[in-house]
Order: sequence, then C-alpha cells, then structure tokens
Amino acid sequence: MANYSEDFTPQEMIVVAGSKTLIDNKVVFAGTGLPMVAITLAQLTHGPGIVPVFEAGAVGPELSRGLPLSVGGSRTTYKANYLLGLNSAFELTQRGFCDFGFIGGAEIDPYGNLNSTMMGRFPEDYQKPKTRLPGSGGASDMACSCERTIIIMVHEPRRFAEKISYITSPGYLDGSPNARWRAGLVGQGPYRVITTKAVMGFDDETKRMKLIATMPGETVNSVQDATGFKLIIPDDVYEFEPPTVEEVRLIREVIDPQGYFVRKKIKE
Amino acid sequence: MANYSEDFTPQEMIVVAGSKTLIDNKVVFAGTGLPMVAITLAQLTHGPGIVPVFEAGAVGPELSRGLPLSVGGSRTTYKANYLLGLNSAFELTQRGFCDFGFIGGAEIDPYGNLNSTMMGRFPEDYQKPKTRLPGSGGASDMACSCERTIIIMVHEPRRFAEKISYITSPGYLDGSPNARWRAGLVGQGPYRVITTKAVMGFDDETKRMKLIATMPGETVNSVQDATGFKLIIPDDVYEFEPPTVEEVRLIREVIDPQGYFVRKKIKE
Amino acid sequence: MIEWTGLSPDEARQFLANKDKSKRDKRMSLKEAVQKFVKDGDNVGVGGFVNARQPVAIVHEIIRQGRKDLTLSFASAGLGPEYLAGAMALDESKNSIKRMEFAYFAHEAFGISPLLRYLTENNKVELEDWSNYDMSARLKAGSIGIPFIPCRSPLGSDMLKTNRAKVIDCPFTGRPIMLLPASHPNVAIIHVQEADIYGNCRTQGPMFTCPEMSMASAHTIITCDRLIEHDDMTRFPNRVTIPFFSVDAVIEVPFGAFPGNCNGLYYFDEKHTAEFRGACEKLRKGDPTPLQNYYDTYIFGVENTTELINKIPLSQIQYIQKIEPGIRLDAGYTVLG
Amino acid sequence: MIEWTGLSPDEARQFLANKDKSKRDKRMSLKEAVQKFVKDGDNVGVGGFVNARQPVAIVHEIIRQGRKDLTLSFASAGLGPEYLAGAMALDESKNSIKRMEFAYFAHEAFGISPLLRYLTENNKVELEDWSNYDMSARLKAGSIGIPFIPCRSPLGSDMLKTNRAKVIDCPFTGRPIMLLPASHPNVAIIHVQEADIYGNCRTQGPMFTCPEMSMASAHTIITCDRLIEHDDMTRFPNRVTIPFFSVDAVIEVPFGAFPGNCNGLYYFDEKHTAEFRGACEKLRKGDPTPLQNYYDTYIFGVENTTELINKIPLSQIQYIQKIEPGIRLDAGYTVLG
Repeated sequence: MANYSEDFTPQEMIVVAGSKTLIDNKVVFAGTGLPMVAITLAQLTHGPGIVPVFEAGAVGPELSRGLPLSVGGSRTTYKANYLLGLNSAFELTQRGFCDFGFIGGAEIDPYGNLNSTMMGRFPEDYQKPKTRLPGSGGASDMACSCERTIIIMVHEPRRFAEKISYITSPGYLDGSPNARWRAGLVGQGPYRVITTKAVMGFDDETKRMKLIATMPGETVNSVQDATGFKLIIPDDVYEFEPPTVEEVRLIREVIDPQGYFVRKKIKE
Repeated sequence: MANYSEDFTPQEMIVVAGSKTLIDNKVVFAGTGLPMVAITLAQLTHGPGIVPVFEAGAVGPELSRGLPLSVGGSRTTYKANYLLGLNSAFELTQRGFCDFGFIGGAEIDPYGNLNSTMMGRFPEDYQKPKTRLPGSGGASDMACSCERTIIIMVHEPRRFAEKISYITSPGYLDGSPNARWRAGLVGQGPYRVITTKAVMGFDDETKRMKLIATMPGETVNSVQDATGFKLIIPDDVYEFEPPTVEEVRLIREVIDPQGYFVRKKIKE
Repeated sequence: MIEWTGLSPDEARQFLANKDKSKRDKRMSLKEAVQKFVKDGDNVGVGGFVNARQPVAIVHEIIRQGRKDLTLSFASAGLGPEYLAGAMALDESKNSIKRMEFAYFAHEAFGISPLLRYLTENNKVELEDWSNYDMSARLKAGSIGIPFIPCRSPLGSDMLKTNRAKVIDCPFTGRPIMLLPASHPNVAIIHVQEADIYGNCRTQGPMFTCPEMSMASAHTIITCDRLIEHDDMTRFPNRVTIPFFSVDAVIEVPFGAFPGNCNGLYYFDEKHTAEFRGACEKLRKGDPTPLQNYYDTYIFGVENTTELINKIPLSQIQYIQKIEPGIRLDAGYTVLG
Repeated sequence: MIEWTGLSPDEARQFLANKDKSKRDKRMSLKEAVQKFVKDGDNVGVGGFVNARQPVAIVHEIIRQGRKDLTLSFASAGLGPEYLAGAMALDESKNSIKRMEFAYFAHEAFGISPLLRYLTENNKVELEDWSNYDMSARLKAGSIGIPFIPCRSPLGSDMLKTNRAKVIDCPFTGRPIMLLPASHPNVAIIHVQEADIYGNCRTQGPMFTCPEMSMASAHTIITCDRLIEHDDMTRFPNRVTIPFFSVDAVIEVPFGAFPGNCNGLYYFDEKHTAEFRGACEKLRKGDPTPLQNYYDTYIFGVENTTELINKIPLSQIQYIQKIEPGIRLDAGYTVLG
C-alpha cells in the first residue's frame, strides 16, 4: 500500500493530480506555473518520456536545471530537441504535434471556457474593466489547438460561473453539438479540470462539466457547494488518492524548493 | 580612354551590360546562370557593396569560392550574412528587402512578361506542350516582388513576340495603367532588358519596350529586325560601350574559367 | 477596410523599398538611436518575452528622453511595458502609452503587473487583446510582406469581438478560419546576445518573436551584450537570426536586458525585479514615492546601463551569471565565432 | 471546394493527432523504411533543391522496389524526379509518376531535364505549375496547420489559370491577394548532413524547404550522411532544423545525396551527373540502351548506396570532397556537437 502524505497542501494535491493525468510519451504544451511543476513531477515518476513544449520556443528540454520561472526562461532550454520561437511552438501545436495543453485561468464556465482577460461587464467595460487580468498569453492558443486540454483551477464558487466575464480560452463554447468544429477549431477541447477540490471531466453529450473524483477530505456536496453552477454528478464518483510522501518530497525538495509556484503554507 | 576588348562574345557583352546596370550597395536577387556571372563581375568592379540574395536561402555571401553552379549550391553560402531556406529568401523579397531581381526567360512580350514554362498553345496544350521548358523556378517570384527586375535574353525574333505562349513571370501585364498594382503586385516591374543585341527599357506611359542602346556592331534596324514586335525607338538611342579587356579577362579567367554559363565560342 | 496602427502593409512595403539597405557600420550611441528612430505616437514593437531578453536599456533611454502616445506591440512582456507604464504613472506629460496590442502583460513567477491594472482600471490606455500566437503571427505576416495570415486560434473567443481579426469561410475547405491583419510597428526595440557592426544578430536560446518583429518594422534598434567581429558572425551563417539589412542601429550594452534573463549570460535578478515591482504595486495602491525613488535612482539618476549596473552589488551580478543555465555564450563566442 | 492531393488539411491534422509522437529509436534499413512509408499512389515530397541535398539514395530504393502513380511535390529539383522519370521511361509497369506539383525541373548549369520533356511532350504526367515560393509556401502552410497562405506571386501570371490557387480581395486592404492551398504529402523524403537516432536533424547550408516539407507530411524518411549522438545534437538546440517527432525513419547513408551537392561534405559530381543526364537525353531521342545500362549498373545492380559509391573511382569521390566550399562539417561535428 502506498505511503500517503498527511500534510500536503491543496496546491500540492493539484500538482500530483495533474501529474497523474499525464500519459508517458505524450507531447505536453506547458502553461506557466503549476503545469510546469506537474509535468516535472510526471517526468520524475511515471512519465520520463513526456515531451514538454514551451511557447517561447523550447521543445523537449530536460527540466533538470531548476524549475522554470518563465516559459521563456533559460531553464526551459537545457538539452532541448528543438528551439526556435513563439511562432514555431504554436505552429507545431496548430499542426497537431501537441497531444495535451496544460493551462490555468481565473474563471471557468460549465463548458470549460476560461477567462484570463478581465472581470467586469463585457463588452461595455472592456476598456475600463473592474479587474484587469494579465491576458491570454498562449493559453487560448493551447486551448484551441492542442489535441486535448487539461485545466488547473482554484476551486471557488465565483471562479466556477455559469457565465464568465470573457471567454479567453475556448472550451466547448455553448456546448452545442460540434460547436468547436463549427467554430473552425482543430483540437478536441477540455479533457480534465483539476482543482483544489476535485477532478472533473465533461459529459460526452451535453459537454457540461461533470464530477469524476473528489479530492481527499472533500465530498460531492462540498465540491458542488464550491461550484457556481450545477455539476453533473455520475454514480461512479470516487475519492482521488492523496499524494504519497515521495510525491510531496519531490515537489518540496526537488522541483520547487523555493516555493515559486507551490506555496509553502498549508492552507490557502 | 578605356582599353576595349576586340574579341568579346555576345554572352560576355550581356554579362558586362548586366553588371553595369547594377548599382553599388543594392540588394540583388540572383537568378541562375548569367545573372550570377554579372553580379560577380559587378562586385569585382564598381559594386563591391552589392548584396546578392539566392533563392535557396543565402543572403550576402562572398562569391569568392568559384562561380555557383546552382542558386542552391555550396558556393552561394560562403560567409553569407543570413542563411535559411526558400521561404525566407522569398519572404524577404515580398517584404521589400530586394532592390533588384535579375532573371532570364525563353520568350518575352512588349510589356516585359516572360515565359519559361512551355511553348505551344495555352491552355489547350498545357498538359502536352510542343516544347516543355523547366518552369518558373523563382523567376516569377522575383519578377513579382523584387522592387525592379532586370531581364537577360537571347535576342531572336521568335523570342521577342507580341504574344508569348505562357506568362510565367509578370512584367507590365497588358500595359494598362497601374496593371501591376491592380493585379495585387508589390514590385515596380521590369527595369531593363539586356540582350545580345541591345539594352532596352519600357515607356513610362504605354509600358511597351523601348530601345535604349544598341550593342557594338548592331544598329537600330538590326535590333528591330531581330525583334518580333515593334520597339519604341526614341531619339537618344546610343551605342553601348564594348567590354574592356579587363572585364573580359575577369569573366574568362576569374569568374567562369570553365565556361559553365559564358560559353567559350565567339558566336552562338 | 481596417484602421492600421504603425504602417499599413502597402506603406511598409513602400518604406522598405525606398530604404538604404546597404551593409554599413550602424554603431551609434543609444541616445542617438532613440532620438533618431523613436518618435512620439510611434507603434513600438517590444522584443523579448515576459522578462527574458526584454529591451530594458532601450526602454530606459526612451523614458529619459520622454516619448508620448506610444502604441506598444508585443506578445507577452513584463519589464518593458512596466517601466514605460511606471514613467507614465509618474509623469504623464513626459511619457505615455496610448494603446497596447498584446497577449499578456505580467511577470509570471514574479507576479502580475501592478501597472497594467493601474492603466486599464483607470482607462488610461486603449486595449486590443490577442493571443501570443496571434501577435507572433501578425508580426510574422508583417515580416514576410503579406497583409494577413490565417490562424485557428482563438476562434470562438471573445477576443474576436474587440480586435481587428476577421473570420471567413476558408475557400478551400469551407470551414471557418480567422485572418489576422499584419503588424508593422514603426520601430522594433530588441536586445540580443551578439551582433556585428552591420546589425547581423546571433541570438541563442528561444528566439521569441524578435526576428519577425525586426523584419516587420520600419526601423530596428538592436542592443547586444557583445559586439562581435563580422567574420565571426559569417563563419556560421545558419546562426544569424536577424540579417543586417533589417537593422538601423547597433549598440553594445552589456546587461541591456537586466534585471531580466539573457540566455547564456545571466538569469533573472529576482531581487531587483521584486524591488521594482513592489514600488509599482505601491503606486497602484496610491503611494508613488517608492516608484519615484526607484526611477530617480536607476533611470533618471544614471546616464546609461553601465551606470545602472554599477549601482547593483557585484555579488548580485555574479550570482545571476552563476545560476544562468543556458549554454555558455563563451562557447558561442570563442569557439563558434 | 478543391480536390486535395496527398492529405487535406483536416485529414493531415487528424492523422498527426493520432500518431505516436514519442521520442524513440527510429533507425531501420532504407529498404524497410521505403516498404513501410512509401505506397503506390502517394504524394511524395522531394527534399533538397535542384541537385543539392536531393534524396538520391531514397529515390534509388523506391525505384528498386517499384512504386506506381506517384504525385511528386517539390519547388525545384533535378536528380530526384529525373531518376524516377528514368525508371518510368524504362518500365512504366514498375515505376510511374502520375502527377507533378512543382516550379522547376532541370539541372541549372548541367542542363535542362531531358525526361521532363519526354514525360510532358508525350503527355505521360499531369502537371500543376507553381513558382518556387508558391511550393515552399504551400508546404509551409501545411507545416503550420493552416489550410492556405496568402502570397503575392505570381499574381498576373498564367499559372493561376491551371493551378488551384485562388485570388481574393484582401479583406483588410481591399487589394487582390492570392491564396495558396496547403500541401500535405503522404511522405517526405529528405537527405540531411546529420541526424540522431530519434530523428532530430541538424542541417547546414541552405535549408531549402526541407523542414516545412517534413512537418507538412504524414510521414518523413530521413537519410543522413552521419548519425550523431543525441547529446551532441541537443547541446545546440538552436541548430536542430527538424524535430524528432516529425520523423518516422532515420537511416545513415553516407553519400546519400550523390551525385548532388551536400553542403560541408561534397560538391556536385559533374562527371557522373553528365553521364546520367546524357543517357536520359539519349532515351528522349529514342535510344533507351544507355539509360538501361546506367540503371542496371548503378541502381538495379546494387543493393544500396554503399555499393553504388564503390563503383565510383575513389579519386572522383576525393575530388568532390576537396572542392566542396561549405563550412567543413568536421567543425560542426567535433566542435559543435
């Protein structure tokens, strides 16, 4: 039986769940922050053959020179297999070379559409938003053109909204049949949403978010309560296994010892 | 007074005239064959600052390792200032980096349109031409997007035709006002046509070919007789000066000693 | 058809066709380069990516001289626009950003951009949101002389409601496809590791969108950590990333991307970045004094980057050199060139 | 909308999305690679440019195995299509070209292509003429996953009357612009100087359209003059020109581009090229015997390129190595990697 950790943080749980969602030998386009931590953890555990792609240009580097602080920083370039620039990285994705994209956002709706642009009324207040967020970066490009998308989110009711302020990164759009195909998109869309409270997927037919597993300590009800829209709750929801002691050690001691992306405090 | 050569060949005359047409410090996109010889001669005489561009990718190489036998061969790459591939070379041109394009063709019409694709009826016999030529290569791209084009031709009546079999490389199209602009082209079009018998330009208004100078030994009449359409003959036609002994020596001994492009025989 | 910022495709072609593209010595002082090539009202392409190879030295000189009504074009950036926004926040009559065409303005691991919030939430700039690929592809279209380029992202997003992209049915497949208008900034400001006196650049690590940005723009100012011999440059023509005829000014500025990362030479200076960003955050919250002090010390109080670097403890400079994991440029310098 | 040759953009995306893109040892024999990845009826992308880095070894193996109804896609080529056309002229029941999408088929300084004339003037192939930039840009569009790319040349030419390009009014400028449909060959055949066992390629000299062709195609076969250590390859990631996940088979074939030019390794073998081209010209004029003898000696009479090279006088091989002016690959090999 696995030796489970007893003092992991919600962020560490996200990282471990994200890592487990990744499949060995797949090409994974890495958004900045927790996705980079999860990919590195996967490479150190079950996925040594994962090929990370960074939007600034690096393909398939060894992530052994320290956690990248930026998807364009030097730590993404060590022993890379290919290294040009932003156009080349996104072109590879648009062509179909990237199996998974791994991104975050500030708000998400039931169809997996993400907002990382602004909070407030759109379009009325676009030029003077209530809160301005950093913007798409490459997240919307990954959401559009990676074959599947894995989304990492903080799980709060205001962040899980039936209607989000702004669609930055397309999920299943309005959820209508073939909505992505009809919009001209090439990737298949969101695969998993991994949060501090749950792992979710999407209903094949309605494309609405459905619960797959609750994080340790959470229940179906506590997850639903933290979600601003009605989740589909299938019969086979299970509890996600906690991180092992070794996984937590790798995160804390090997991957992000300075706590750049995985904060040190136990609870947020 | 210049020390003129007395045994130059018509091809050598073309090369020298082509060389003299080039201006120092300009970027010149070089078609294969005689244009490469003329550019090298210009670099060795009045134009050391000419920047040659070769369609396979090389920009600004030193042409000191022997005459290139191909615009994609290694001799185009020595000390190049930039060296990617075909797309990059043509993209530079389309953007506006190339002042002159230097090309040839099998047939030309009064508006400087060139054929290097096929002889015979078009479109009826396109799939089974009377004579098939090698095809555009990059000539049509240079004719379209270099700021100006210099054309090198053998001067025979059948090659100078009111109507050519196929327009491979656009000149002034039908000669109507702004025909190139209206077609969507960006370059200004043909600047000079340099042949075994004459140097020609184009009338500002009608865009038809006009005689500028006759080659040594030729007359206005002998040029018109060798031309399958009516040339505009202005009052100020002059005789082009013959190659100097030194120019001929450079071609024969330094640039193309094996006679790859400048054949050795005195008359064609 | 659409309103172009910077140059329209036809203007950009015309401008370049008439430009002197000769191979000549382009060294000048950074002061002179900014005087000559950065004007009030310009669309300025900001090279680098987030905080890597940001053209910090050039931005500081622009701030010292003062430029108004700039449009900034970039995919993702942090330090460059933050410094300009800070100058604007301190004295709008001297420096100002009028508009931004961009995908991301923040500092990744070092936090969000306080001044993006300050500028936008107070409606001080015009915004046009794009994705990283969009901005990169727009500059690529500009660099290759086509008026637009097709792109599949972000089809379906709200960005299409506010930016100038158009969606058409593809005439070959019948499916919707987005067309991005080319971008032709008036001037690109770019920092690289190595350049020669003619402007040929040898960049290592990620290229970001620097080559496209230079070739798309009417003018390009290059700062480089090291000026190298032309013969060293052309010994490896395949490694030249920006050709000389795309460049107008070359200035050797060691640490020209500080406190950002410059692949092979120095890693992020987290400490200095935090000092600057912290001052920006205080301004956003109402206290401009720390930011004014920062500018007085590091920008207005110095003539150039050399004087700025002299104010950083040597141990800190040694540290960011030591932890830089990119391939040592010494190899690229001594062996390659 | 239009008839696609090779894969349509949506088929090409689907195919690649489902493909195993893992980093694995892709070495196999050339025989096996051609058996696996080149099928009758395929659209074959021919790498190289005119007679430089033509994939001669791969073409010879295709001829030995026999493939029918091929569509050839290339910008400018000489040796590659000439060898295939010769095999077709000698025995159409074993090898045949059905269609060519191309810009130029000849040998520059070494003369025109006798067999282009033979094939076309006897109406034995379907032709689609493009310019060099068109074919390069079509493959680029394919490699970057867009269904078409705008291009300004050759607007106004007769090529537009027979090929599948479309001219529209630009929705941003109002001026006419040409749209080129993407090209997605079934298989790209490419020779490079150096590759590793995973398929990463380091090409020097002109890139031609090789990277785009590989990334646009469903499959890629790479022959390389030298297989190098993976660690040597990734020591200089900026020099990798084709990434491993775009490649299906890697075969070390020294002199795989002979008698053509391979930058840094060997220059054109004019003598051998003239021997081959002379035999082609004789076939065109009615005498197939010299060409049959040539094929019997150098293609059907050998198992592989090693055996072919053994039939060339050593002095001739030494000569083409000696006169090659490209940067010596030894520098790239020992020092760079």
